Amino acid sequence: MIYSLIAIGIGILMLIMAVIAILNDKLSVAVIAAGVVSLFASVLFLLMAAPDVAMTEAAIGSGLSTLIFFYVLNKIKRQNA
Amino acid sequence: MKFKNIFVAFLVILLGWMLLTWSLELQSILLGVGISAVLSLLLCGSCTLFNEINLTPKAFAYSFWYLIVFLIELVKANIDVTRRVLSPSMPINPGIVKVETTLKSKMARLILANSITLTPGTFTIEINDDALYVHWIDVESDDVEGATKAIVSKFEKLLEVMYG
Amino acid sequence: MLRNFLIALVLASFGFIFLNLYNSYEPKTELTGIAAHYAENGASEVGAANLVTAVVVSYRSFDTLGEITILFLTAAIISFFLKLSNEDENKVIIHKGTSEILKTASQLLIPLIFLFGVYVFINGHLTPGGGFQGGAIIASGVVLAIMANPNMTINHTVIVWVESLSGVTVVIIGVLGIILGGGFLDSTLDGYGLGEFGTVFSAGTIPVIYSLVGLKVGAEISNILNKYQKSQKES
Amino acid sequence: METLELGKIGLLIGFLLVIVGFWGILQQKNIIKIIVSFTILNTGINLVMVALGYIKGRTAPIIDDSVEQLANHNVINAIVDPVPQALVLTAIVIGFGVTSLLLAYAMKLFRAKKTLEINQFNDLKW
Amino acid sequence: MDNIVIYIALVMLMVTLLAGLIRFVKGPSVVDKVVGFDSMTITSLVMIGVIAYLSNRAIYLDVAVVYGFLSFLGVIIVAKYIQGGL
Amino acid sequence: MGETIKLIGEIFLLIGSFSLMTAAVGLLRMPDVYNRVQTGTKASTLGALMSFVGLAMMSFDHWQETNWVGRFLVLVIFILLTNPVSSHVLMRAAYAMKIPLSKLTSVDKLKEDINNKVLEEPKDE
Repeated sequence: MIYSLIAIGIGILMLIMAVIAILNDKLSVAVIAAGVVSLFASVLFLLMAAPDVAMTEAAIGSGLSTLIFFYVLNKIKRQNA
Repeated sequence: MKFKNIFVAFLVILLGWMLLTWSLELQSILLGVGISAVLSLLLCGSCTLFNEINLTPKAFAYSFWYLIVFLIELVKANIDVTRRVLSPSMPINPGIVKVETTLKSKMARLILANSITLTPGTFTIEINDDALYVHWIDVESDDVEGATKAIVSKFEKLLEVMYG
Repeated sequence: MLRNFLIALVLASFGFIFLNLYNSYEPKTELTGIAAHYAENGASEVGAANLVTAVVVSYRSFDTLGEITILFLTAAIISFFLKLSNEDENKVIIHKGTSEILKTASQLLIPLIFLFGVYVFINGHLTPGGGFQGGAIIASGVVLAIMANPNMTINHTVIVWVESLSGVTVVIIGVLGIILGGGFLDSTLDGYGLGEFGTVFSAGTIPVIYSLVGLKVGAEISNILNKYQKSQKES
Repeated sequence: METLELGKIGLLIGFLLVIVGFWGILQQKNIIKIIVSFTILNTGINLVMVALGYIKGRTAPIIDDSVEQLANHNVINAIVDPVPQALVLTAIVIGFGVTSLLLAYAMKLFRAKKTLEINQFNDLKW
Repeated sequence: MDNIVIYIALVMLMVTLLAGLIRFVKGPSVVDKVVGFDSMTITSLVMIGVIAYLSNRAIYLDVAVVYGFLSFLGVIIVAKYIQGGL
Repeated sequence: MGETIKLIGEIFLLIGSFSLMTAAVGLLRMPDVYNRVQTGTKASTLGALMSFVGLAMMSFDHWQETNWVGRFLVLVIFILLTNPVSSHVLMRAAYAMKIPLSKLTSVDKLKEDINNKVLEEPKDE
């Protein structure tokens, strides 16, 4: 019961973040929002009794993917300037 | 000097391993010693982090004292922030002031900057040679001496003993 | 206009399918089939406390072998794509904004991060985590080092050697499984024993394989990130 | 309280994330935004798969003292399904590989045309 | 009602998450958005601790350490991107 | 004994989450980004710290079985090390981006010394 309430709260936050990621014009904000979606997904995985998956999502899905996105954005910014 | 660096790093890593595994079985400790030795030789061969640390009992006692002072300041910081945030008029008077430090050791400067960041109303923005630029939420004195006395001095005299 | 209408149509049909799936979903109450077998016999057959690790490294270790091959291929393709010309290679770009505090803190943090990564993959059969997570944490430690000193160069030879050696060793252990155990990549070797359940040295060859996988994944991801970081030099 | 079951909530959030990701892929015209939408879709599918393996009131498939207390030494009644978790573990790592490949392509494309708008890449259009 | 204290704490954590979200949506500059992001991750770190306590599994806390480190790294990456030093 | 420790732990948890909420209110009310980072970091660091200490005390009954204390200690040390550093880097980036200080600001010594190559040349986003 208490788990379900936490899951509903986090799920609503995730959906709002996903919509921001798609609708926002600034690329950097979109990438950060996608990273937040992944981070909250890892809390949900933990709620659903999957700590291994939660750890992988936090480390790979959120952290390293966001890093690569920022490398590409930085490159684009540098070439535009 | 290099040996001291590696030795202190070895102790720190071994302590981390013991905290993580929390077991006193022989094989776990042996594995931890092996991993700590490899990591400290590999990563701390060239680092200068623990150069100036003092390995005397006095310094050890002072670090405990420092921890207590720091925790008290942390709680004070929190009460201060709560008061400012929750009062309707928000009594803030922010500004960026310059303070000076005499510390040379890198580790001591890191600890000093982090302590300033976590104590009431002050926040390190930039550190450059012996000058620290501090964002102060309620500026009491904007000249260098007064600000140094108010922000830095209580930590500095302890850190000077710990890092010679 | 027509495009928006088509998009709405596609999304509505997907929504309809998902709604049907959601409505007809009956939550499980029991473990069935192969999952029940793994849950019942995993601890005695493989000796790993973490059943996910048992599935990944022992029951389905071919998948893992394929997975690290895919990562290796990805690293190879990316280094082919982002290859620099000779004049770009020697270019120096100015990196702004590294404060002294970040440099010092990274020197303090990196050994601790590496230690945590090693802890995660050595204890992969007891606690959550394993080779992939540990490797990713080690790669993040490398990233922190790059963030603190942007002009640092990673020694490419070391990465290649670590990667190849750990890959070859995994395959050799797999072949040992044919000779001493029940088949390729069998983690329970005869004469090696399963060890006492719940201690670090248990579960046959699982800790060894997962440590090697961790080193290999760490090297591969560091390689990918290194390529991306170097590609900033390209004009 | 049938509707408030955790497995169903996870499934619903996963499906909604998949739809949002699809919407982004179809509607956006910037390549980077499409890749961002792809990662969101990926997360949604992983959520669906893990939610399918969840069983109410059970704990993670890692056997230690607390699990054995929970089901008086009968592990099969205390843990959730480990197989979908193992599959998702693989899926996340491969998703990272795919994302990095896509981004490498995007970088190359940007270098070729100095733009990220997908309408400009019409060389192969007939 | 298993534990009233946990409920109150969870409500406060949810309020904090919501405030971080509002700062993320509203924030005029990117730095404001990152501050909101930082606040949200620290709050969910505490939430992972609460979940571990509720499930009575200490091993969930390993996930919290990874989570904390990766959010720290994320903030540093964005800050360096803003300054153009990546 | 166990009950008392558990009660103290619950009080700690409540204080911690209240501090986090204070940080959130500060995040919403403060006038410019520097003050937001200030209140946000300080209150959330202490909040997370106190919550973890409280949770460690609340799990007192299970200390024999698994390692609660060590893992909570690792978390606390980790937060104490990383949180000030990340917010310092963030604040520095904000200053380099030339986000204006609020009108309430009385003194800005850094601006006077900026020619002194203190911050590198700022670049807009």
